[in-house]
Amino acid sequence: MSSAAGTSSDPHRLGHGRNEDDNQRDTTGHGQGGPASKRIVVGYGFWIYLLSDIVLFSAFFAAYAVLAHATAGGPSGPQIFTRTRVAVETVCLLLSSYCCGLASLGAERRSQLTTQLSLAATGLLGAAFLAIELSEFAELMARGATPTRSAFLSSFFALVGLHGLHVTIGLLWLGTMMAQTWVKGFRPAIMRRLLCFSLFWHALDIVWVGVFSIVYLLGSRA
Amino acid sequence: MAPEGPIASADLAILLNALAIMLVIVVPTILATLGVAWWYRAGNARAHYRPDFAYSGRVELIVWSIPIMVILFLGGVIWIGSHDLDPGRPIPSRQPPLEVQVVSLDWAWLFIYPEQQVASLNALALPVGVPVHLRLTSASVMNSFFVPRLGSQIYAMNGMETQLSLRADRAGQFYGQSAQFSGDGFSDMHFAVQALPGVGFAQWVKAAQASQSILDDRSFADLGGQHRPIEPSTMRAPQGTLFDAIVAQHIAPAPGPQLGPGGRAQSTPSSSGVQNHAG
Amino acid sequence: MSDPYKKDSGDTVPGEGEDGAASLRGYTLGLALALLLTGASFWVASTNLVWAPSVPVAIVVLAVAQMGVHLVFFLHVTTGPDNTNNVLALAFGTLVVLLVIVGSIWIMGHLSHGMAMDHAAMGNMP
Amino acid sequence: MLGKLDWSAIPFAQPIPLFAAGLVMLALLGAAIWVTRRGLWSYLWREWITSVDHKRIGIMYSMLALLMLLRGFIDAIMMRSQQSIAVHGAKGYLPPEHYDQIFSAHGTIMIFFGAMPFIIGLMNFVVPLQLGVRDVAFPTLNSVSFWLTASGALLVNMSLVIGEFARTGWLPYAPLSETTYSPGVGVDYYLWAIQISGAGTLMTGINLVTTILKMRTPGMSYMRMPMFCWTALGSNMLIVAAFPILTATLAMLTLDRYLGFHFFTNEAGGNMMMFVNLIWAWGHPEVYILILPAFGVFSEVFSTFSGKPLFGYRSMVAATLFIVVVSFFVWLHHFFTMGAGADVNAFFGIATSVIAVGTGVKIYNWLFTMVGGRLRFPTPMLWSLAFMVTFVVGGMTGVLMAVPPADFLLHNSMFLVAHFHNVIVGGVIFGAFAGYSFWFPKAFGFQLDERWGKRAFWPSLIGFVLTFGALYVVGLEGMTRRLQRTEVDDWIPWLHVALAGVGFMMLGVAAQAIQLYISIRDRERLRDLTGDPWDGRSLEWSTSSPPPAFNFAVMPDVRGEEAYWGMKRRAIEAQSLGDEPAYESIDMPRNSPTGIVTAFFATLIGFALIWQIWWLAILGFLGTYATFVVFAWRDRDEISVPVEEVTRIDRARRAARARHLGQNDEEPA
Repeated sequence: MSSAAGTSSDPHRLGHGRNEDDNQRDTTGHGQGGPASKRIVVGYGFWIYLLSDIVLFSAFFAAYAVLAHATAGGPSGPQIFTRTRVAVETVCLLLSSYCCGLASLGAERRSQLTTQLSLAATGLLGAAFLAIELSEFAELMARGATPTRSAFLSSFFALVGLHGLHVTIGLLWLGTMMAQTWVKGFRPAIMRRLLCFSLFWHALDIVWVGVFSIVYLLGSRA
Repeated sequence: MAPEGPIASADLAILLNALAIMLVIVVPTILATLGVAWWYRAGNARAHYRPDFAYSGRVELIVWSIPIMVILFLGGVIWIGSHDLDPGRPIPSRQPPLEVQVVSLDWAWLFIYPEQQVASLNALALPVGVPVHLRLTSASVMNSFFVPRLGSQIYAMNGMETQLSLRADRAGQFYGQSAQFSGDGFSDMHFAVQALPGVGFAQWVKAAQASQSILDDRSFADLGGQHRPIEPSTMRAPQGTLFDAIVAQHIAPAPGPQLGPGGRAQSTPSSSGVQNHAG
Repeated sequence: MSDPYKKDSGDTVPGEGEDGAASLRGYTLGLALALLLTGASFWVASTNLVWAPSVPVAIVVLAVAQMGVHLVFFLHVTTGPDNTNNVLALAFGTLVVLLVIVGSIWIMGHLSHGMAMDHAAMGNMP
Repeated sequence: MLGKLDWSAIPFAQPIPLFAAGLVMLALLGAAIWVTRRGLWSYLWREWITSVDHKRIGIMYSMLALLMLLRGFIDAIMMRSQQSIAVHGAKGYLPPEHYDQIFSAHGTIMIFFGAMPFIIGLMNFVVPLQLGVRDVAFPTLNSVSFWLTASGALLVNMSLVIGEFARTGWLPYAPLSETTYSPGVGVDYYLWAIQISGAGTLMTGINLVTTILKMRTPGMSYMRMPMFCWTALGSNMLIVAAFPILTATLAMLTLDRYLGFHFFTNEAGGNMMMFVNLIWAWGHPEVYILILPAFGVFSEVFSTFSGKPLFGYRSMVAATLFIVVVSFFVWLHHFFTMGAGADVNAFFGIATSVIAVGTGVKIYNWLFTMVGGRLRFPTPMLWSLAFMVTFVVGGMTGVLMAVPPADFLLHNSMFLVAHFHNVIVGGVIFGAFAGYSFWFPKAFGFQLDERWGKRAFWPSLIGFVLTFGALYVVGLEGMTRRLQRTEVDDWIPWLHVALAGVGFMMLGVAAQAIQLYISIRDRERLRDLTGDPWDGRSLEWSTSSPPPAFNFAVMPDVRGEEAYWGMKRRAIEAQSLGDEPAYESIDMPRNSPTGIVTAFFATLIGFALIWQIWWLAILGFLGTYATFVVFAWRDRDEISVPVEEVTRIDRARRAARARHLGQNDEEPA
């Protein structure tokens, strides 16, 4: 049905891709054979969500970068950041992520025990991270370095707090999911949620790498 | 759209040039759209139906190159224009520029002439032919200083200072206003610009220097609240540091309105109560 | 729609790599690398052995490397031909993130530069 | 107990909002009575409110949009009349306190609750049909998205009678929107309404991106997707990448307002330009979020009614993706006048005009789609042609303002107002109406009355040209936007012309309403029996009108571009529909009240936070969490449509097609 003009004058296939044989499906294989499986659809959708979440963080990073020197005569980064604490926090989070990976492996083997234990360890390490962060916040506020003191502190508390909020929500999700896995077993929907949770938890690590590098390490230099 | 100074003329010339360049493309496109739609109507037996005409390399080339050419040229205009007409750039002139400090208030404009040690409220007097160097800030929310017939506008922001160079080439009275919405009294933030010949300007300064009222920290504090409308007036301003104090936020920004009943913000009406407008 | 384990050939999700990337070995290796890079970052930040002006660059590079490690070993985003969609999405996301951060810094830096403000006065504002 | 809320929140002294609210209450009450008497509550609950069917959700989005467009239009009438009256020292009938709320509400409602739901509704309805699949990737999430948008719309409208709306413009520039200068609840209404509906929009973006990338019928490769799917993909990619920036910016403003943070305040080192910077980093992509799907609609309409494939399809795809990427490089052109240096201004000015290349390519491709065609001019085609003619002007004025020195004269003027209405109304709204009249028969099984469609079109077009033509002129004369009254004599005649234009548009709006009424009344006459009333080219026309819940009895097998056009051709050549496929039972997602329950709690949270009723907010959060747990706990999330029913429904469709095929050799089946 394509005229001769339609193809011969279109060597670079800029017009319509007429005369395509069925086997000449040129693009990547995704969805070519019909809708992807539900696991892939869910995983991909969640991946897109994570990217949007990282964009959310990027706005807070941008605000921090712009306002980092607007201390308004209040305390500055080098005066308030302690590296040891951040190092401990980071190790907690990394180990937590590792446990989360173990949980995925356990779930793949359908082992209730491994999965639950690994998830519990994930949660405990996450909670430890959160506890350290909260103690840091409390200490700063006691010293008068409150978020209302200066734009720098506002952006600091908001950025780090936003990450903390994500961890908190992750813990809530984790608890709920552990109960669910216990009650419902490893049915497909649960497996998909475990996949999403592990993606979420690992992505929080990536954000944290940005936080400790830009906020704490760069910010604690004079 | 009747420019009265070099900046406005240049802004307008660039605007009209860009418009003309694009009209050369836009008008034929509109005509072609209507013409094609009319000619290929289903009822026209003379039109040739080509149901497979979906690609042509030549057409595709034209389709991409026309916009690219226009934009290449406009890109050059943008680059040069942005640099030449950068608001802070001084206007070349043998005469030294007149310094004016501009402060936007809730809701009025305060103009301070540091060299002449006078100030005016909602009225800007300028000497004809002399470049004016404006430094702008806000004692409250953001505003945009704009005198359409003199050209470029620029924001006035608290804690920051922007700069603008303008010149009036003819004597006359022009309309000036804020171009950035700034609250309930926004519509009152217009002011008269008087471009005066050299002698006239000197007289204006002299009259202002003889004014009864005086601008200092205390009288400025009175201006800080929300007022509307404010009549134009002039005053003496012997204290030369007010503007810098506002920029450095040594003077606290305006307090804003009070919270009224029912969760509604309530601005306090004018203290002067005069209905007169500067326009 | 209800056939969760029907593998669509040539299509993966982040988080489940091909041929067992999600193995205990993979996670352990990832953890080791992440700890190593974290340690390096903290060390660079606190040592005097590195030429001071280059420290921020080093920290940023190490951070990027560690993010890459996380992506590959924990999120299993690999560059295989069947992973194009995941990586394209990631690339678009990264582009936007960079634009927002770098663009803001550039614009706002330029703004305060153009203002010719007294930065010392700003910093010590009451 | 009730935070800041007390009886004084209701503006008993102000007749306009009170009267309007009373009218709305009466209308709602009337509707409720009508539904009760017809016994329709359970039908509504089963088939619409808890429906997760993308078609139903799309229709509900569009209905919400139509309602909100009407609300926003009433605001526009008030603004235009106020500006026409309040001259020569007259004060008009709207004091500043009220007028400022009206223009803020007008912009907010038109963009977030008029234009956005309209295009999201169209995408929701059309994209899965065009891709040949049965639903979007996450049907229940889709329902949540819609109800959250509705929740945001409800909050904005609630502000009419309880408290006040923002008086800061549709983007609440700091520091005017900070507590110091806006101590009322108006900005809080804005913040929570936009945050809640924004969350819904983000979910839609995720949903549709996943749908388009991962859920296509066999054979539907990227280069075979209809243009509308491509533009929908672009638009949703932008939603996913840009809406988080909006969320973040408004969250920062919220922190400033509620907890005394200093992101954008005058005090303590806050930087108001950071707000402007961030909000436009979202705001400019937002423009393309709106316009891209409209471009898709026009592509479908031009191709269908020219009887030709879209010209330069690949080049259109390239232009779309080009726009998606470049739209993130241009946001500074919204604040050239802030005093950044010439390099910054020049860079963003050039980037902005570069976008026009992508748009220009599209315009010419549409033009060449018509060349060599056999054009028909039903209502969708009229809207599309009007778009092409007016949009080039809007695009031109846009590029004009991308030239910084020109922008120094035009920024924030009525010229700017005219420009963005020129592109938003002439692009998005015309596109939405083109799509509305194009796909209406697909959605409801009967066509819209053509006569009244044309009667709606012409006055709308005339009114549009008059209003915004006049605003262009008055903007060139130096009039800025958002003036509650004016003092300059030269402007007055043009303000009157603009008002006259609004009068014409009112005629258009009335004609739209009449069209809908007449079409429903005469639906038997307007019935679409074949499912393909326009001689369409993409898959949505291959199913019946309205489509069955599962859209397609068997997944279509796509063997080329313009999937349905190819099928039709083959059927006509063979003079038969081909063999009956082997039917199977179909699993469809089950209805779920998750959406409306979530939205109920979201509204509660929003309202509680606006009035600082903390216990209610906590209650709302607990409720939301409980809703998710209940949803996650359910055991059956799909229902099966038995094979008999699938067979019955599809046989009826095939019979209608076969009849049509036999009747007319020329007209395809």
